[in-house]
Amino acid sequence: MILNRKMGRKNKIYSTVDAVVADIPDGATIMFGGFGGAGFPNNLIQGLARQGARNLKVISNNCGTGDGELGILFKNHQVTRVVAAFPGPGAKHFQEQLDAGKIELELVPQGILCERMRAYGAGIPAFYSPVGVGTEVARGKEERLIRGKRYILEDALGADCAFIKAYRADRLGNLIYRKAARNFNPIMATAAKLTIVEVDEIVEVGELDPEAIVTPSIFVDRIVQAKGLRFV
Amino acid sequence: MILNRKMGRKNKIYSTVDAVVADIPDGATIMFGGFGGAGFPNNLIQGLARQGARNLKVISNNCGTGDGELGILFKNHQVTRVVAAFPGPGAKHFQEQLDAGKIELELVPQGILCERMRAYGAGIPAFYSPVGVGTEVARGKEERLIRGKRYILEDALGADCAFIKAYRADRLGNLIYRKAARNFNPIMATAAKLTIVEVDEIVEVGELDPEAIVTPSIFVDRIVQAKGLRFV
Amino acid sequence: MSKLRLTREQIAQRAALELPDGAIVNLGWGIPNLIAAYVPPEITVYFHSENGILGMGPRAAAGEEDFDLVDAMKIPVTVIPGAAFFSQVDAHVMTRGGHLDICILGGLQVSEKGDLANWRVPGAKGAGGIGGAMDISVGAQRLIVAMEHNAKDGSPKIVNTCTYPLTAVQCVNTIITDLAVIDVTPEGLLLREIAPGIAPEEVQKYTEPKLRYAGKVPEMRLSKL
Amino acid sequence: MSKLRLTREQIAQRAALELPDGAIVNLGWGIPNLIAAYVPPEITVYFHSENGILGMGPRAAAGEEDFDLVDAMKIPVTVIPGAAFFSQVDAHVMTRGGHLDICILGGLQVSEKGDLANWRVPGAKGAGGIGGAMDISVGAQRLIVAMEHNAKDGSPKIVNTCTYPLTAVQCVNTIITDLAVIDVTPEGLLLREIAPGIAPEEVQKYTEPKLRYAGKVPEMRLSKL
Repeated sequence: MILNRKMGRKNKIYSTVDAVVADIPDGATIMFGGFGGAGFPNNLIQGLARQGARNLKVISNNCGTGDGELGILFKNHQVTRVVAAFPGPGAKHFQEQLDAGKIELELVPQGILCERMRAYGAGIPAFYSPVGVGTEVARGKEERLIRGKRYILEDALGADCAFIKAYRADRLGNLIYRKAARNFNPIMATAAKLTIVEVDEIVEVGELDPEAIVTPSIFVDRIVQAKGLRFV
Repeated sequence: MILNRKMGRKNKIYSTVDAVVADIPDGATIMFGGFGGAGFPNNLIQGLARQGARNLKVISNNCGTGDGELGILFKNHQVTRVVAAFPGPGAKHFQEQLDAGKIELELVPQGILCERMRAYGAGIPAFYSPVGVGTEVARGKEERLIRGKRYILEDALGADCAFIKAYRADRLGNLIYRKAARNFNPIMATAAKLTIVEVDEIVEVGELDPEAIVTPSIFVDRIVQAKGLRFV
Repeated sequence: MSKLRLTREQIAQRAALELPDGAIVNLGWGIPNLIAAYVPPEITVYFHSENGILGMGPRAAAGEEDFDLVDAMKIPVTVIPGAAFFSQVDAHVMTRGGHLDICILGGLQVSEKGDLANWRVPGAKGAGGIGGAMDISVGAQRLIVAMEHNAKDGSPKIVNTCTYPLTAVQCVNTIITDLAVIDVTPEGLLLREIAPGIAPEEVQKYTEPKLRYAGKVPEMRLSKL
Repeated sequence: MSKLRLTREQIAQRAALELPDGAIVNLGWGIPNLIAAYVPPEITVYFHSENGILGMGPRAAAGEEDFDLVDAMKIPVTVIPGAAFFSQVDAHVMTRGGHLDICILGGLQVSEKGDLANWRVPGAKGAGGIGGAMDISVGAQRLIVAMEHNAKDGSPKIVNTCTYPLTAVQCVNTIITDLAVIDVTPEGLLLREIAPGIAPEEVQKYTEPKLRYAGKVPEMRLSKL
């Protein structure tokens, strides 16, 4: 997987969506932010659909709504593996290909999906979890009694690339989000080798309140300003 | 340990420092925020010194500077066990009692101190860590190879009570901090059964920006407004 | 099936009475989602949404939706003063870490021991989805399941052992249905209240495990709108 | 001891040249703390402090200190535009998670394999303190140790095996001292540069493990103030 900042820490801003996703290779593992219609990097997803990378491994809460959000990538047969918490009743294209045996699915409890990504970003390779003990989720996982309670071992979850959506970025890559559009985005930013953010607005360095920055610039590699695109 | 919110989630504000610490029992395990002179709950510490609880188990980055910060609790012989990352060259009273065998010390790497508290607050009982592998820190801990790398198992670290310092609280207990005075405070707020915060200012509900709240009210049990007290 | 069963709205009304003043609450899919409307006016509860909201208010009025402000069911909502936004990982620090006072979820099956199955019907089409239910079930200080007492085919949903895929084991504290309020206790299921006009023996008939009760079982109270 | 050894300030000057433009950098106690003053003016680096600052600027001027804005050494500092504040747990997500481009720490001993000992002198008074050094050493993308080549008693600080309590094993990439710049490689220690007027053989004399070098070893460059 050859993916890097290209322009370094000082110049992260790309002028077009197509340019910012141009070098995503076939076979890449990509995290996608977004939940409940909010905070999806829809422009980046559309760009990836145009770019055409195949055999993608997707990590995302859900799997699109019709052609919207991640739907287009499934429609285009660009995805072969999915880690998700709630593929969703509207994930038509995903479901068709899952049923046809063309996609492998790993279903993960939502909080554990978050926690596994956070662990990766935090340099923690694995942790014990109370979630899913005694359920299908525990299948194949080590179980262990700790202070008299049952837990299962969960692995950190990283990616080659994170596609995220924020509200505003400054030119260094500090990010703020809007309301519940924050969701998975700040976690994914920490858990990928390369984080690409689509934002409503790019502001000058110093315009974001240092007390209120949610994702510090260290976690952001590429920024593109893109007109809002929402599938409700 | 009988410590509780007493006044419930809706009325968290105490009028005096002495009242807010009045029921801390002997033998309590207490986390104290603060680092490098910033963000110490100095009024709460002074209150605890007046209150006189003994046999306390302290979790803190350091152990006071002379009589200042945590120093007074050691001077008063109120502490019998410490978990710390950097007791500090100025921790005179702590050092005397450690040398005299009156205090037990567990020395923990700073990031792991943070991570163990976060794990507790997040319902994670234990995690594997790359930090301290092959060092004194690994002594007595399980070592495990994960994907070819060496890690040690670290336990979550919780407390009966967290004493923290914030800049502003609203009346529900939402908190914001000031600059590097944030440090350990937001983590400890999540890792104790009872979190007591000392703040410079209490504001009305709705006055804090929901996007910029660092500690949501769910983690805060008692609030007291107290005049600044700093040991530099 | 008894004709005296409560409606889904009435189950929600009863469940709302379980909320203590000042509680931080997470409501799941299905009947639980109806509960917010029935919170008694004299108390204040704070709603948590696992996509990153504490202090969620009512649904947004038509024409006033902000699609960046949705609940875990994708519905545009509002926030009350004192609300906070945070990431999904922090939202689940709250669920899994035991910080929520009370959670009310829907259910497909609940076992005698308080095991919950609520995320997939075996043989149903589609991949299904776990969502946040497992994290919430494991971490809730108190977990209530609000559901119909019996499945559409009349089979009991309160069972000796769940046959559906589990959400979490030994997690349910109380079951509120269209027939009864039942507490899960170490000694088994305790029939705490019954729907008006229903006899305890009738509730037992619709329930697989043995119910404990003694003397007269009180009637289910309902919250007023 | 050689009279041609560099000063502590000169070690810092040399270390500053290792910083790539745009790097995110953490500087530890001792000589590393002098480096910020020598960053070449044509590059920008972003300083991280493990108490929760990214974008730390110079020390605060006398009379302008804000004691809520201190570095990991408790010194009042400033921030540059674009700085961010965060909690200590998030600060160490950055260290341990491998997000810092380059970290420069002081050292008591460095072994041939790149083990670092820098937090306690055996037998010294006091409890000692680990601080953030272990997290930083383990996570740094590139770890440089800036220290004097020899202890006050002349004994080598670059040793076959550390005898002091370890900070982390196999973590050091480069050692910058008052005598030399040495890279830790899978084949052993590589003498990359030497202080002006010093012969490779002399550096070897002050170093316990064998140093590799071939032909003429370049002189250490120094950053201008």
